[in-house]
Amino acid sequence: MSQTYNPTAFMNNADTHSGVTNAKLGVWLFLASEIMLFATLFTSYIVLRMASSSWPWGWDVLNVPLATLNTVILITSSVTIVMAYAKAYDKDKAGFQKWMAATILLSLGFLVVKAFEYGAEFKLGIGPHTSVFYAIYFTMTGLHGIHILGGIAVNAGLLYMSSVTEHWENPLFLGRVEGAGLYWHFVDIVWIFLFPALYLL
Amino acid sequence: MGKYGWTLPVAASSYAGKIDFGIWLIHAAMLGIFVLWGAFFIYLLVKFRARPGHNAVREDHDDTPAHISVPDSISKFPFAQMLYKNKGELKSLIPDMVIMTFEVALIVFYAIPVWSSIKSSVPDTKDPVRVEVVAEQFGWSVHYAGPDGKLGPRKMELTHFSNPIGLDLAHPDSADDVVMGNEMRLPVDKTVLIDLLSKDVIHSFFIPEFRLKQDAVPGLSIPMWVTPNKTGKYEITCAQLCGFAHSLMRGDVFVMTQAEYDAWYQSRLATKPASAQPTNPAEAF
Amino acid sequence: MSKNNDSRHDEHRPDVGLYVKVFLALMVLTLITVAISKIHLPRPQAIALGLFVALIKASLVGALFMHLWGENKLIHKALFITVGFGAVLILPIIDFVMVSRRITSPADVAAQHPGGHGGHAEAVSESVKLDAPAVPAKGH
Amino acid sequence: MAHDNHGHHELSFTERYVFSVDHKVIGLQYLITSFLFLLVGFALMGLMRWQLAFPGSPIPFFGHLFPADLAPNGVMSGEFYNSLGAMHGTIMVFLGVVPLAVGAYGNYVLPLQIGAPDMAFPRMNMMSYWTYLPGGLLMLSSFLMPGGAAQSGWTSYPPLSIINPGQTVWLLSMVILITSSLLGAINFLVTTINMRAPGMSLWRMPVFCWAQFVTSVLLLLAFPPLEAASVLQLMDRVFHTSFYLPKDLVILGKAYAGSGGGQPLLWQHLFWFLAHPEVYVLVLPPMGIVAEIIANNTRKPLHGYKTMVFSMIAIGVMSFMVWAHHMFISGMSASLSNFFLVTTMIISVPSVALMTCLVFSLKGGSIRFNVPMLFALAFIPLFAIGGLTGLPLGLTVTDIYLHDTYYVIGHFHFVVVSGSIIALMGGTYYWFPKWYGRKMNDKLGLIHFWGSVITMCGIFGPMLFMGLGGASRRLYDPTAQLHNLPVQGWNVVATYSAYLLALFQIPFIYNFFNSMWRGEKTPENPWQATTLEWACPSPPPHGNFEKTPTVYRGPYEYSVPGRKTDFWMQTDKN
Repeated sequence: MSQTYNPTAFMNNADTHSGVTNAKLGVWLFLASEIMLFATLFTSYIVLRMASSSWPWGWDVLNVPLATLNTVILITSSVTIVMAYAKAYDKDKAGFQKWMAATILLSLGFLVVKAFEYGAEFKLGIGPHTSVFYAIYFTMTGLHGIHILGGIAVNAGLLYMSSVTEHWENPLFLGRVEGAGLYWHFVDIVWIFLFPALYLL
Repeated sequence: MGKYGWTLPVAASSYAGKIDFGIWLIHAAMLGIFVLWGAFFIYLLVKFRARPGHNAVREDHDDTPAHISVPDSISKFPFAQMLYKNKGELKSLIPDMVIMTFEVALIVFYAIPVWSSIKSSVPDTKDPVRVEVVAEQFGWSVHYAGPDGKLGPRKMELTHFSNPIGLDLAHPDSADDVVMGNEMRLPVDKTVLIDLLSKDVIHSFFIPEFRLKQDAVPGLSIPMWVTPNKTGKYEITCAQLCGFAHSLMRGDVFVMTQAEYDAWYQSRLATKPASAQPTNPAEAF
Repeated sequence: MSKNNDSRHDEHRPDVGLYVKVFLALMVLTLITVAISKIHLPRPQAIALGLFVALIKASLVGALFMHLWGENKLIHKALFITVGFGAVLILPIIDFVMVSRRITSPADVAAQHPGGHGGHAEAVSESVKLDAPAVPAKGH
Repeated sequence: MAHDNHGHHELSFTERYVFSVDHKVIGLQYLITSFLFLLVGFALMGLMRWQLAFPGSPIPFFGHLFPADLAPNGVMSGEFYNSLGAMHGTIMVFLGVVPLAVGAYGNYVLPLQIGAPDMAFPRMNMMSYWTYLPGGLLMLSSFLMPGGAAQSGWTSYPPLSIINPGQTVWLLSMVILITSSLLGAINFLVTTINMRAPGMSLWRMPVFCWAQFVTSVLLLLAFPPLEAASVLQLMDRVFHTSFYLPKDLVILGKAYAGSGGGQPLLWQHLFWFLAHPEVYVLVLPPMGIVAEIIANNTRKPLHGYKTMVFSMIAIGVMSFMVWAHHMFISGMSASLSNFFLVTTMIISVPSVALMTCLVFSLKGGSIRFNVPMLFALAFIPLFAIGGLTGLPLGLTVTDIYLHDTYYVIGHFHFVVVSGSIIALMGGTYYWFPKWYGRKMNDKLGLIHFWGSVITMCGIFGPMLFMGLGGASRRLYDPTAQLHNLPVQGWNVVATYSAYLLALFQIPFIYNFFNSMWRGEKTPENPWQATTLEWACPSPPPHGNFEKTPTVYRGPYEYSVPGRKTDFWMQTDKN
C-alpha cells in the first residue's frame, strides 16, 4: 500500500464508514459552517432592526423589481445546475456543458443586475455609512455576492474540466458536480431569505 | 495594611457583606475540595507507584459489561440496563453529585436571590440621592439631581470641555444640579440611585469597597444602586480597557454624614455660578 | 477499503420532471411573496407570512434540488446539530428585547411609586423589578 | 487522476517539506510554527510584565531598541502596552495553543490513531497550514504598520476597537485564521467519520480522537459567527458603518461622524459565542493527551472511558450555551444572567466528571513516573485550581466583584497555561519518539518540568490574590490606583517568576532540537502502548501503515490477566 499510496483515492471511495463520500460530507460540513455564518448575520439583522426606532420598507428605499428579477435569475440558475448534474449523471457531455454554461451566464447576469442596483444607490450618494439599514443591506448582499463569485469560479472550473477527457471520465467528476450544485443551491437558499428580509418586509 | 490588603478591601456598602459571604464561602469550599482531592491524589501516587512485584490491577468493570447480568427487579426501568452494566464506571459521578448539590444550593439560595436584589431591582426608598455618572475617556462626571430629585436634561450639542456632559443649564430641572469631575460625595446610610452612561467607549464603574461594578455602555443608560454604610474615602476605578490612559481613569468617593453632605452640597450650589463650568475630567491629564 | 470503486451508488438518480415542477412552484411562490408585500399588511403579519413562504421555498430547494429527501442519515444528523446550535443565537435577540424593555432610569422607578412608602432601604420584597416591561423604554 | 502515481516518483524538497500534503509533515510544520508563536506571545508578555512590576522604569536591554513613539526613553507608552496586551492574548490563543493542540497534535496523531493513511483531504490540509502561517505573519506584521498593532485587548470590544488604530489588520488576519481553522475542522471531521481502519468503531477510538472530534465540531460551528462579527466590525472601520456604534458618540470632545443605531453589546455576544467554545477547544485536546499518557503509564485501562467521552460531548454541547457568563456586568439583561448562571453550573458537571475519571484512573495502576507522565500528572492539580477558581467567576453575585480583576487572569492562565500548555508539552515528550524515532533526554526534561511548574504557580498564584484585592486587569500603570498599591509586590513576584519560566524553556528547546538528531534511538513502540500510532514505524512513512491495520479491541487493554505482556495492542489479533 505504501508503494502505490494515492492520497486522492479515498475521495473516490464510497465504501466508507458512513456510506457518504468524503467529498460530499466535506461539502455538507462546509455548508454547516456557512449556515452558522448567515445565521449570525440574520441575528445581527434582527437585533439591529428591533433596536432601531424606525426601519424603512424595502419598496420605499430599494429597487424591488430589479431584486425580483434577480430572484428569478437565481432560482433559474439553481434549476440549470441541477439539470447539468442530471446530464453528467447520464454521461451526456454536450448536455452538461450546455446547462453549466447557462448556469454561469445566469449567475453573471445576477451580478450585473446587482451592479446596476448598487450603482444607482451610489449615484444617489447612498452607501453603507448612510444608516444601519443600508449597512446591513450592503453587507449581507455583498457577502452573498462574494459567495456567488466563488460559485462562478467553481462552476467555471467544472466546465473547463469537463472538456478534458481525463477529468470527464474520472469517477470523481459526478461527485464534484454534485458538490458544486449543493453549494450553489445553498447560495440560492440564502437569497430566498435575504430577498424578503431586506426588500419586502 | 490599613483599608486595603492582600484580600478583599473594606466592605462599605449594604450589600458588600452579601457578596463577601459568597466569596469566602466558595473559597472555603474550593480549598476543602482541593485539599481532599489533593490528599487522595498523592495517596494514589504513592500507593500505586511502579515498583518490583507490583502489578496494575484492572477494575471489575473493565471486563466486557455484556457478562454482567442485570437483576430482574430493576431491569424494567428505563436506562436501568445501561446504568447497571456501567455501575463501576459511574462511581466517578459520585463526587460530581456532591459538587452539583453544593452548586444548586448556592444558586437557588444565594446567587439568584442576591443577584436580583442587587442588579435587577432597586430598593423602594423614600428619599434617594439621584446621581447620573457619565464616563468618558478618561474620567468620570458625576451629575447630582439635587433636592428636586430631577436630573437636568443633557444635550449632545452642548457638550464642551467646560460642560463635559452637555447639561442644559437653562432647563429648570438643572437649577439645583451639580456636576463634579472624578469626585463623588455621598451621605452615609442613604440609597443612591445611579444612572450609568458613557459618551464614547465602554467603561466599567468599579468601587471595590462598595463591591459595585457595572459596565458603562454608550447608548444605554444602565440603572444601579448602592447604599454606602461606612464613612471614609474610597476609590472609583475603570475596570474595562478604555484606551491608552485607562489606568489613570480614577476618582474618589467620599462617604460623609448627612450633615456634612448637605453642607457640602450647599457650598457647591452656592458657588455654582462660578463653577457652572464644572471640573473637567479631561484636564486632569 | 477499496473493494468498491463505483461511487455512483452514493449519488442520487436525477428526476428531470420533478426539477421542472419544483422550478414552477418556486416561481409562483416568488410572485406570491412580492404580491403579498405589495398589499400593506400590518408588519408582524407581513413578516410572518413572508418568512413562511421563504421557508417553503427553501425547503423545496433543500429537499429536492439538494436531495436531502432520501439523503444519508448522517447528513441529516449533521444538519440537525447545526440548526440546533444555530438556534442558540436566538439568545442575543432575547437579551436585546429584555434590555430594550428595561426601565432605563430610576426616574421611571420613582414614577411608578409616587410618594414612596415604607422606609426599608433593603426590603427586597418591596422593590421594583428593573426588568419588568412596565414602562416603555426611553429612545436611545 | 484516478490512477495518480504519487508514491512512485521521488518528491522534491519543496513537495516533501514545504508544500507537503503528508499529514505528518503538516503536523510538524504546525508544531514548530505554533511553538514559535508561543515564544513570541511569551516575549510580549515579558515586556508587559516589566511595566507591571516596575511602572515607569525603562525596559532593561531592549528599551532603547524600540522606536521613540512606542517607548520614549525606553519606557513603554500606554498605547504600546495595550498593543502588547492585545497581541499577547490573540497570539497565544489563536496562533499558539489552538494550532498546537489541533493543528499539530491532531494532524499528526489523529490519522495514526484511527489507522488512516492520511487526512481525508490532504491538499486542503496543506492549504489550512498555508492560510494559518500568512494569517499569523499578517497579525505580527501589524506591529510594523503605521498606528501600531491592535490596542483593544484580544476581545476587541467596540467602540474602542473601532476608534483605535491597528485594528483593521487584526480583523483581516482573524478572518484568514478562521478560514484556516474551518478548513482544518472539516478535514478532521471527515477523517474521523470516514477514514477509520476496519474494526475501529467509534467506541474503540482513543479519548484523544474523541477530544479532537468534539473540538472540530466546536471549531466548525463556533468560528463562523466570529467571522461574521469580524466582517461587521471591518465594515465599521473601513466603510464607516455603525453596526456597533450607537448614536451621539463624543470621542475626546469631538462628535463622532456616523449614522449611529448600532449595538456595542452585539459584538460581545457574537465574540463570546465563539470565544467560550474556544476555551474548550484549548482544553479538550490537552485533556485527551493527558488521558492517553495516564492510561499508558498506569498500565491499566482508563477509569470510565465512556463517562469521559460522554462528558466531552456534553461539554461540547453545553459550551455553546454559556457564553454570556463573560457578560454578567456588561449591561446585559439581569434576568438573562440567571439563565447563563444555570447553564454554567450545568457545564461544570461534565468537567468535574472528566477530572474525576482522570484521578480514579490512577487507582490500581502501576504508575511509571517518566517525563510525559509527570506533565500529565501536574495537569490534574493545576487544572483543578483553574477550574475551581472558575466557580466564583461563574456565579453572578461574586462575579460582580471579581469580574475584570486579576482573578480572571489568574483563573484563565491556570486553565490554559498550567493546564493546556503543560499537557501539550507532555504530549511532545510522549510522541517525540514517534516523530523522530528518538527519545528526548530525561534529565533535561525533568529540569524543564519542575522549573516550569513551580514558576507557573509563581506567576499565576499571585494574580489570584491581586484579584481578591480588587486589582483591575489591563492596567498600564497599576500603581496609579490606590487600592492596587498593597498588592503591587505580587506583581514583582509574578514578573520574576515569568522571567525564570523563560529560562526554564531553554532546556526544552535545546532538548527538542538536540534529540532530533542525537537522541537515544527508540523502537517502534517505546512506551509499550496499545493505540494504533505505535503500530507503525517511527517515523511513519508516507501512507503510514505497511498494510491497512485491522482493529480488534478497545484502546486501553493494559494488564489483561493471562497475557505475557501487560499491553494488548488494538491491532494484535491474539
